[in-house]
Amino acid sequence: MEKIDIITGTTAAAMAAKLSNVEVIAAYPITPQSHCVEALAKYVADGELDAEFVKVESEHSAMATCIGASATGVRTFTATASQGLALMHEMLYIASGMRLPIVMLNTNRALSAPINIWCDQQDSIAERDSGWIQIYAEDNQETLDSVVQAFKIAEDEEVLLPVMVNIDGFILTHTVEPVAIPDEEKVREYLGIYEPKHAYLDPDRPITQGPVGVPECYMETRKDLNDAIEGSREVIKRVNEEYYKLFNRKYGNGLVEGYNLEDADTVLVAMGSVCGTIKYVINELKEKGKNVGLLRIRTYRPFPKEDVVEMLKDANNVAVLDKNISLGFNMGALGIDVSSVLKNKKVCNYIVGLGGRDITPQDIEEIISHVEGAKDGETKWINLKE
Amino acid sequence: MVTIAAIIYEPGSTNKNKTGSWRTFRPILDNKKCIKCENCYIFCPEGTIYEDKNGDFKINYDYCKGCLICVNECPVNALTSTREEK
Amino acid sequence: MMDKKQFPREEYFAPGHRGCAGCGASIVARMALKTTGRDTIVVNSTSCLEVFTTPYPESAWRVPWIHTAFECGGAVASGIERAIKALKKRGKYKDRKLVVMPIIGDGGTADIGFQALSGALERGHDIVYIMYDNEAYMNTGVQRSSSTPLFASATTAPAGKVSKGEDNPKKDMAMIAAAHGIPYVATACISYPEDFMRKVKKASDIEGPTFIHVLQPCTIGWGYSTENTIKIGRLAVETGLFPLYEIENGEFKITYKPAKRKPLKEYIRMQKRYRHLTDEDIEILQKHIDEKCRLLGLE
Amino acid sequence: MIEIRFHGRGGQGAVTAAQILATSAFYDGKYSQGFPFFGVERRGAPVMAFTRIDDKKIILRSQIYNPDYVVVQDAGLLSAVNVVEGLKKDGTVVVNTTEEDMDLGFKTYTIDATGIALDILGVPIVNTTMLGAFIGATDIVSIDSVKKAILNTFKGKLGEKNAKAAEVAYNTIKNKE
Repeated sequence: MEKIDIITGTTAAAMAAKLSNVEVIAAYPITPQSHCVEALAKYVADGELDAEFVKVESEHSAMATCIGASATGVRTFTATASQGLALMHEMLYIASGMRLPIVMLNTNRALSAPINIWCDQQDSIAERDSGWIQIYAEDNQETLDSVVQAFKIAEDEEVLLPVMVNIDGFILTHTVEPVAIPDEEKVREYLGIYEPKHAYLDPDRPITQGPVGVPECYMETRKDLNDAIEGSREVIKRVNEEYYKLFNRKYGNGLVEGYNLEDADTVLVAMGSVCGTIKYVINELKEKGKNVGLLRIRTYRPFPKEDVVEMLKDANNVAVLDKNISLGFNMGALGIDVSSVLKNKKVCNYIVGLGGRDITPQDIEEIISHVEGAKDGETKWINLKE
Repeated sequence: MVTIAAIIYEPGSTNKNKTGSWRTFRPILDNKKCIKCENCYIFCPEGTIYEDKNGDFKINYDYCKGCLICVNECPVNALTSTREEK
Repeated sequence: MMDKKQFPREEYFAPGHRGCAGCGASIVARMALKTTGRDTIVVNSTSCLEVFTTPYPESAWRVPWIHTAFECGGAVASGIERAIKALKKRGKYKDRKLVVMPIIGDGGTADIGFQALSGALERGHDIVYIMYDNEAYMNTGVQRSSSTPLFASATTAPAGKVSKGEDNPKKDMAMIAAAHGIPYVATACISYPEDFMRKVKKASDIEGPTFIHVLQPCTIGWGYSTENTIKIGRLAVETGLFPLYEIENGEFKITYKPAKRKPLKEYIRMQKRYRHLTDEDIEILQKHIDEKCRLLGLE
Repeated sequence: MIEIRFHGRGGQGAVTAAQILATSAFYDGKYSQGFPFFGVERRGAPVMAFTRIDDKKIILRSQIYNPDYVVVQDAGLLSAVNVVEGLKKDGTVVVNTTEEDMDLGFKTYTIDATGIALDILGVPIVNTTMLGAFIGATDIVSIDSVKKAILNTFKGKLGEKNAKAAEVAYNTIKNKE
């Protein structure tokens, strides 16, 4: 039976991994992710989760171990953040290239230097092109639901790709709030047991995984990979609906979530927990008679191109918030992506919340008033100190 | 068509590649002299020396690259080499 | 002791691979797989062996095989080993022992893969880790590794007017592995197949991490003609340069004692990587060996 | 929406107090959030933690700058930190001190929580005691829910002692009124 508990985002993710009956976990602690692997270690220690927990010596090895385990045909999970994700970089490409449905929690945290343990999304954005599906959750409930959904999406025969569920460091990882925890049996029945048809290290069916991709085959494997992540949009949408039917919660259409878009001349586009604060401001403005909308990007990769065009067709002022910066381009990644799909529309980019700089309702209001008076293509850094 | 993740589902499929064409020198095994010590068998980097039904060792020239380790390691000179005639 | 007349006839390492004529790494793979048989899962790191055996769509491997990257063979093997445990809980592989066998070069073991190796050994995974040592990065053009011996010339440690080649002695991986307190560590050489295969068998029968450091001459990297691969390996052992031993549950044992150690010069003069050495230089190396042999009781 | 800020020292359990309060509100059928100020403070340093309570789902994710209530777990902090910074005009402060009265420019309650904690817990860790006092002063959640949340946070005897400390502090404030 579903029960509600008041838990952190990291606990919600650990709980989801447990509900999903992961068989091998390989992880290394890093702030602000550590509570997730600590919770998983405790489940294993208490006999609540019958998983093999490999306490690896680095994130690089965490991903390598997950790859080895997934390639042997079991469900795997890991968690990381920031420098840890950066250390995994090489292995992320290998996980997707080998088409292994590994699920990972990334707790978004700034990259050094200077060293900073607080939230921004530069870490996962830096892995944009790695072939991982990237989901950004807004709250702890969505964190739990997204991890469960991630296994369903990743293991779909049409997809077979790793999925990274991103949650904002500290803002979600260290905040307790009510989270509905689905019935374990029900989740396990929904996901079933992972039994790969393509990748299995089994002496009874000896195959060679990770061979030399000679020029005669490499480009085709990359095209297949691209087709798989492109095609995953439909699967993500379907899983969102399935999940809604079973567990009574859905997140937009799975790829994007619109909020108060009807008759909104000004629309903000953002990812992650800041969307809550934006909704809060939208509600306040609405009471004052002002209509502003939000388009929340839930899956950054695959990027919901068509939804962005469709859902922003009536907006005249588009303000894209980025908790990352493409150095040398003076725009954030989401700003660049949104600009590239919206033709003949005013799109301004706002760099916010880097390295844990708090994003307040006042900041959101400032963005709204700025974009309404701005020219197309402006980039503004919000809440910079003098 | 390339398989998913370029996984190779056919174990040992390099045997399509006849590396015998690499040879400059050809080892020749004289079964009359052979004492079946198995040196040539175990030291061959290609696994190209095999035991036939009669228990005699033979060289599969489809794959022998002509390194001549077998000639060097034969304790009774049952293996000799000759230049490959092409 | 394995009867020499009974080397297993099964071949799990297929011909047609692109290894050099006289390749020692191929011999390592062949011998190891003949020993452990079909229920073996091989992990390669990026290396010669990986590259020449698996150019898509062909594979020389008749056992399950995986390659991911250069520095993580120990970690990948760890994941496989735990996944097998997990699968056994589901009832798969009932009453079967699967051997997880990383076969990884000296660079992938002693240098870039050192951390992953140490982690795997420390965590007690049931693996047979074979370090095939050709004493340099042969896959990419004979650059030095930490396993390159003193005074050997390599492309990143070339002999020159003021250099005698590599200026540091070889890293002692077997002893480093042993320092992890694992149940079994051994050195081996492909020129002694019974000894090597017996050690692989022993390692595969042992529960827990085992490490075999196998010396494997390389025709290209060491600079000798192809027929001498086995001969040179034998000289490395007969001179005392590469002693064959095993450390089982902490107990050290020499497994092959040369009747009389041969002079190092015989070994050195067969290889182009040492051709810049004077007799005096060789004398320095000889002293190093004498000292080490004294320590190991190999006089 | 009600916003509460806890001031404490690293190791005194301010974050736990914020989380227990959030849990208590949840037991009362409300929505809540409990979170720390995201810092690098170690044991002994001044720290802050926050709780939000509302009748509807809380979506605001910024830190709290204008709290309705402030809880000061250690009077020693008063000289180091401006504990009433941003406090709403009609806000309330609850301070752990041996002084009977204190003028902080706001409605202020005082309690010797350290004395109660030492008496009941045997250690000067005052987070649950201060929570009891805070609820006694404000009634923003029920004391029963606070006790239940404490018992679910600390297992066994420890939980019972902490619940008792909260209750004693709660009654102490109530009796003052």
